[in-house]
Amino acid sequence: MTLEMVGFWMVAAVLVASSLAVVLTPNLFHAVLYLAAALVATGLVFLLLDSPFLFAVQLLLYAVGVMTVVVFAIMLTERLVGERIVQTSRSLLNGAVVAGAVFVGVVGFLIRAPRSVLRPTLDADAIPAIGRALVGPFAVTLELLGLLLVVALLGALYFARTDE
Amino acid sequence: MSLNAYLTLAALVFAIGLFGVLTRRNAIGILLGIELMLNAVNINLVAFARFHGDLRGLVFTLFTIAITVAEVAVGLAIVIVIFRVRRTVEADRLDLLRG
Amino acid sequence: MTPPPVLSLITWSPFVGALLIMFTARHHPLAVRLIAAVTTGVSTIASLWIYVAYDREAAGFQFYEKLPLVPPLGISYELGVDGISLLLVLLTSVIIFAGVFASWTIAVRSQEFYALLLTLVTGVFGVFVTLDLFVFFLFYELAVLPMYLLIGVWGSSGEIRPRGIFAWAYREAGVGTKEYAAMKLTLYLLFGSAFILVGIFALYVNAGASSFSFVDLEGVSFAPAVQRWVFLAFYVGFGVLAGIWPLHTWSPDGHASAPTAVSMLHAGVLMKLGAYGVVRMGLGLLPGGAAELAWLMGTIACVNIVYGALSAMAQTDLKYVIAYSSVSHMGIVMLGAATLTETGLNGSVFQMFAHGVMTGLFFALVGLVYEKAHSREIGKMGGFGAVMPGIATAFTVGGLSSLGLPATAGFIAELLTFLGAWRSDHQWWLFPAVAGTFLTAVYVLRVAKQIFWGPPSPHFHDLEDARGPEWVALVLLVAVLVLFGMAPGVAIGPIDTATTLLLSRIVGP
Amino acid sequence: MPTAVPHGVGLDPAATNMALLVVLLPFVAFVLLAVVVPLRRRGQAAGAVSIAAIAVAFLAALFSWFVWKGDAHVQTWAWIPADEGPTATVGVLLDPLSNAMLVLVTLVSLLVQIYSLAYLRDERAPSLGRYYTYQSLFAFSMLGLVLSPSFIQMFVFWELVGLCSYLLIGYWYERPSAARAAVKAFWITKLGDLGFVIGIVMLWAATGTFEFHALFALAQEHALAIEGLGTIMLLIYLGAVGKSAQFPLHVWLPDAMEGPAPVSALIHAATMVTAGVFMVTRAQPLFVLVPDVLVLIGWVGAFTALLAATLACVESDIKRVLAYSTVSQLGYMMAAVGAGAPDAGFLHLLTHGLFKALLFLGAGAVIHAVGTNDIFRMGGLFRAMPQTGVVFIVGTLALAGLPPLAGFFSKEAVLAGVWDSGMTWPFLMLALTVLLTAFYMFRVVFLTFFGRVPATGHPHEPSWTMRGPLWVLAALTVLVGIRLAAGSVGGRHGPGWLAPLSVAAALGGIALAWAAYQRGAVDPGRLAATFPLSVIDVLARRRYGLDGLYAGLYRGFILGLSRLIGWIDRYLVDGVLNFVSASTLRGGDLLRRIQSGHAQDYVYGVAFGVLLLLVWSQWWAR
Repeated sequence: MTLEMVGFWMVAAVLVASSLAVVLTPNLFHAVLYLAAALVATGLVFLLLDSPFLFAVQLLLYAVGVMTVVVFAIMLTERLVGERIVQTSRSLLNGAVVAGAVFVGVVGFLIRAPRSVLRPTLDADAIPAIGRALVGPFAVTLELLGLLLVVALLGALYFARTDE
Repeated sequence: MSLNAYLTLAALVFAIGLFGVLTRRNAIGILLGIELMLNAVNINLVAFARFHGDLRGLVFTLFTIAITVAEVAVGLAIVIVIFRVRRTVEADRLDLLRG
Repeated sequence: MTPPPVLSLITWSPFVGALLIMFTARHHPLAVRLIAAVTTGVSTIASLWIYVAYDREAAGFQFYEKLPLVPPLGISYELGVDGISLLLVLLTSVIIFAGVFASWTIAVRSQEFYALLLTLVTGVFGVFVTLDLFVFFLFYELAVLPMYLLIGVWGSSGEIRPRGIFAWAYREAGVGTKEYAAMKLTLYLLFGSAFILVGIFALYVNAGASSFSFVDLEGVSFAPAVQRWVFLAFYVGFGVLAGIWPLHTWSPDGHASAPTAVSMLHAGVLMKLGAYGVVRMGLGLLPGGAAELAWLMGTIACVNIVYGALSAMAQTDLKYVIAYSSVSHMGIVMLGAATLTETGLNGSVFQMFAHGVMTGLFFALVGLVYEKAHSREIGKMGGFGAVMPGIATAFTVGGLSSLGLPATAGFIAELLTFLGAWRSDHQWWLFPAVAGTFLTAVYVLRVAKQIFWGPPSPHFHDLEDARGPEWVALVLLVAVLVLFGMAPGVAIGPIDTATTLLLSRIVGP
Repeated sequence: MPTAVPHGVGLDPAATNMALLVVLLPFVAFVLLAVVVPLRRRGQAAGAVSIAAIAVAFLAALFSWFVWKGDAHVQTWAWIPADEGPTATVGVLLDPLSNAMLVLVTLVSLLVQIYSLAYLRDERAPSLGRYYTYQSLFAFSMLGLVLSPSFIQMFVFWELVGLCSYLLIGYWYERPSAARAAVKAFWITKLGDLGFVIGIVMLWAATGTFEFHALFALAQEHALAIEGLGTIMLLIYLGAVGKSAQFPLHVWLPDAMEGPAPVSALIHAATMVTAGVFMVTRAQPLFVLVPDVLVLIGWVGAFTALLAATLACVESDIKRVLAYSTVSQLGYMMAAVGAGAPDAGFLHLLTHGLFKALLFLGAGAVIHAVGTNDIFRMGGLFRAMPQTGVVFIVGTLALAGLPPLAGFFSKEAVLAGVWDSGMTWPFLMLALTVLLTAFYMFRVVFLTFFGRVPATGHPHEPSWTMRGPLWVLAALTVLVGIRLAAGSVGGRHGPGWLAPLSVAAALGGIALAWAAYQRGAVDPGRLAATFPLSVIDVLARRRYGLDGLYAGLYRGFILGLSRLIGWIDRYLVDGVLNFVSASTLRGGDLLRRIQSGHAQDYVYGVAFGVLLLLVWSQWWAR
């Protein structure tokens, strides 16, 4: 049992547990906190996959940025409604069956897939390569993404503004 | 750990997210489920990138994250607007597009 | 010396009229009508001129114009007329000229009405004169689509009480309303034009994808399988417009709901567009396919003749009677073409002309009767001959032409078709065709008797004969019918130059 | 045998131009009346134009009759062009046959048009104008038919005279019965014309020509050995069956009496109905090639003669009696043609044209005077209208076939011709018809002009415009008879016992009529009730069920079929379409419900889609 395996199992356990908590907890605020945990756990998975850069992005942008927005949204809507929002779920069985079926299907697919490749050794630091790729072959995509973000920002502003 | 282990983990997270999307009544709850599913995708991307030694998976992950952020921003803005107009974010009541 | 672009003049003059009407004649109903009369008059005079000036000795396509539009794809604006299209251009101009006068009294949105009517006519002229298949298709669609608005907006709804096994479907679909008729007509014709488009592209690709020109494609001999399938596509596609059984049901509903001028134009000219397409593109470009599938065409034509006549007899609404008579007479057109003989083909083209004028006359008359009596129920009418003798006379002439009485154009067409039928490979076609004339005699005279003869009906008062501009339409059409019946050589001469060429490709010189 | 067929083809422009003049004069009158509306609306003025035209035409015809008596002249022009020579031609063929017809047609037309001026005096002026327009059109069409050098031209004018017949029968179109009779006449003759047109189409396809002289030349060279010539000629003959009112298509002619009396005299006695006989006579060289068809023509003719005679015996409408009589006499003509004696048939056609026109015009004068058609409501008119009575009796005697009137000689020739050809049974039927003819005609004479005087009305002689034509026709009947007695024309006499037999039969018929209707010695009702006659009486009163049969066929078969087809079209052909369209609408309505508006339902859909893909990729995509 290598260090990586121990790490994987632990992270996996945290990730699955916090994910389940996200979808099951009745308290919306708690759900958001569990989501933060899940996101951090995901970042850890990235770390296990030798991608510290992505771990950082995940932590900074996602876990912190998204969480902040969500929390604000919740607080805003609660203030608008004037009461605490209780998270309830419906037709749990249907959801569970369908989600389970999808999981089983994917796993079945994975099992029947050809034997997995071996993990190659890293020969160089990936971060400069990513940087070059972003301004090289993916430059146009990057620009478009930037545009998208601006548009999304404007859209969000437009939607959320009050009428007066 | 093998590639399949990571993929299985991602599939599990994805299924949990899907479950959340299917079962939550609150629109914000549904958004949280979507976040989980996107994360599962990211895990897949990174795992494939690592195991195939291909950088593009990482770049794509970056893009996904960025898009997700945008999506969350717009999605939540919409939720707030709906809240203002309809005084509810119960997904069951939001059926203006019914045929 | 380049000759003047007279075909373009004929084609675009109504379109210019439409533009003028839309932009200059707003709220001047009289100006609208005058512009329409003048611009269609220009077309009429020009088509009379080309009819006279056409060199019968030289034959082939004359008054040729060509202007490349998209050279890489081989699309060009290429015009020319031969003996067949010559006559049909004349027919179109006569009918539209009469139609402008027949709808003189239209009250609602006359500006838009005339503009659409003239646009449609441009499409019809374009179809007859263009020699480029791509442009042909554009004109074809231009001729078909305004019909939807013309019927949907200015049409009239009839009443049909649904009975029978699909009664619920009738209520669901709204059978009898003008909207239903307009939609049905448009869908049917678009259904047909899909086949045509496929056929055109199939030819284009199989000929090496270098030119859409009819003249170029005429020189290509296509493989038998291509001939068969493309001919079938053209037959179905154009056949829908020509009212072949069982794809004819749009025509009674459409014609019955349409306003007078539109019925005239549609039954008189647009149905000919279908027949013209089959003759020009089916027989002209795909001689092998035509020879192979003539049996199908002819047999369905026979069904059309007898079935249409019997259906017409069963109708109680005057417009439906006339509309079904068109179905029956278009059978004669298709039968003549299917005989693949010189006489039969001459008869077919002549029938296109004769039926166009005849049915134009009929719809003009029905429009007048409807306008005066506000009813189309044959059963209620009676004794109109005493109060509207002019209309009665014109109706009788039209009826006689439609039952093929000598000295009217209908006789020449039917006789030639009969002669062709008996000389074709399927002699039995003669019998249903002749039986059709008898059935036509039965229903036409029955209707004439019911409406115009007998004691005056108690349901109507203060009826009057046609007046003023309305006479123009009636006299013009009656005169054409009788003149072409007495001196058929005027039309058969040019037709023959074209049909012999056409046939020499099918059965060899 | 002196046939009425062109011996050779000559071309004398003067002759053909004269013939053209004859035929075009009424045409010009027709066009004038049709186009110049004010002239037509004037009524009497329109009549004057029409009469002037036909009068000049008559003189021209007479001129041509005396000048170009014996020879044939043909001239044709292309009509329907085609690549290799015209498909059809028009022209004139002037030969003894057509020349004689020209004179007859123009003469009777002229007299009838003059007569009509007085007869229709009470009509509104526009109606009278319309009448003369039709009359001119008819004269033109009939003359064109007579002069036809080809089957196609004959067919063209054949249909046009049919049209005029239709229009003139329906002259009083407000009367439902007239309207019905007009369309009935058109339909029934059209039924025969179907055969005609099919026949000439087949003939054209086989020989490539419509022209008589070309066809006759082929026939003479024995080059007309076409397969199915018998069928072709039979079909062409069908046209004559319709037009000349032969059994079983004779039912339209009695109904056609709804038209004014002069119209009946001209169209339905003297000219148009004889077109069938004329056509068969004209095409005799072709018919002789198919003897079986000729025999059939003879049999049908004789049977028609007898059948119509029995019908005439029970009819009480004076014009219908004459109409059945016409049918019967047409049967004579056809029998003669069928027996290979077209000259006899044609002679009978000419003489019959004269005296039957006379009878109809006389009957018109009577009807005009008493205002009814029913012979049982007339009587004793001889005292009030002696002139009319005299000419009517002249006509009746001629029709009955008594010497020295014209009818005797022509009927004699017909009987001789039939006897000579060895058709015994048709001969016997015709001989019996002689007796019946005399009987029913004198039944009319006695009931109308003699016997009891009904209480109502003050009948008087008509004006001279009506009497003049009557006297002219009566004189001609006598003069032609005398001319025939001189023996230079119609040289067919048959066996020696024939003339006495026929005269005896005619006298017997007259005696019977006298006994039954004048003297009262025999009760006609009792006579009709005795056994063999009673069956015929009952059947004849029902018109042998033929009218009913046609009405049944029309209503049950044609209208029934049309209703069936109409139903199929609307509810099956169109029904399937509407079903498809309505089903599409319904289907769309149904599928619309899937669009619930709940985003989560769509996610289920996506999830199922993913599952499907997974399953598919694992089990089928290998």
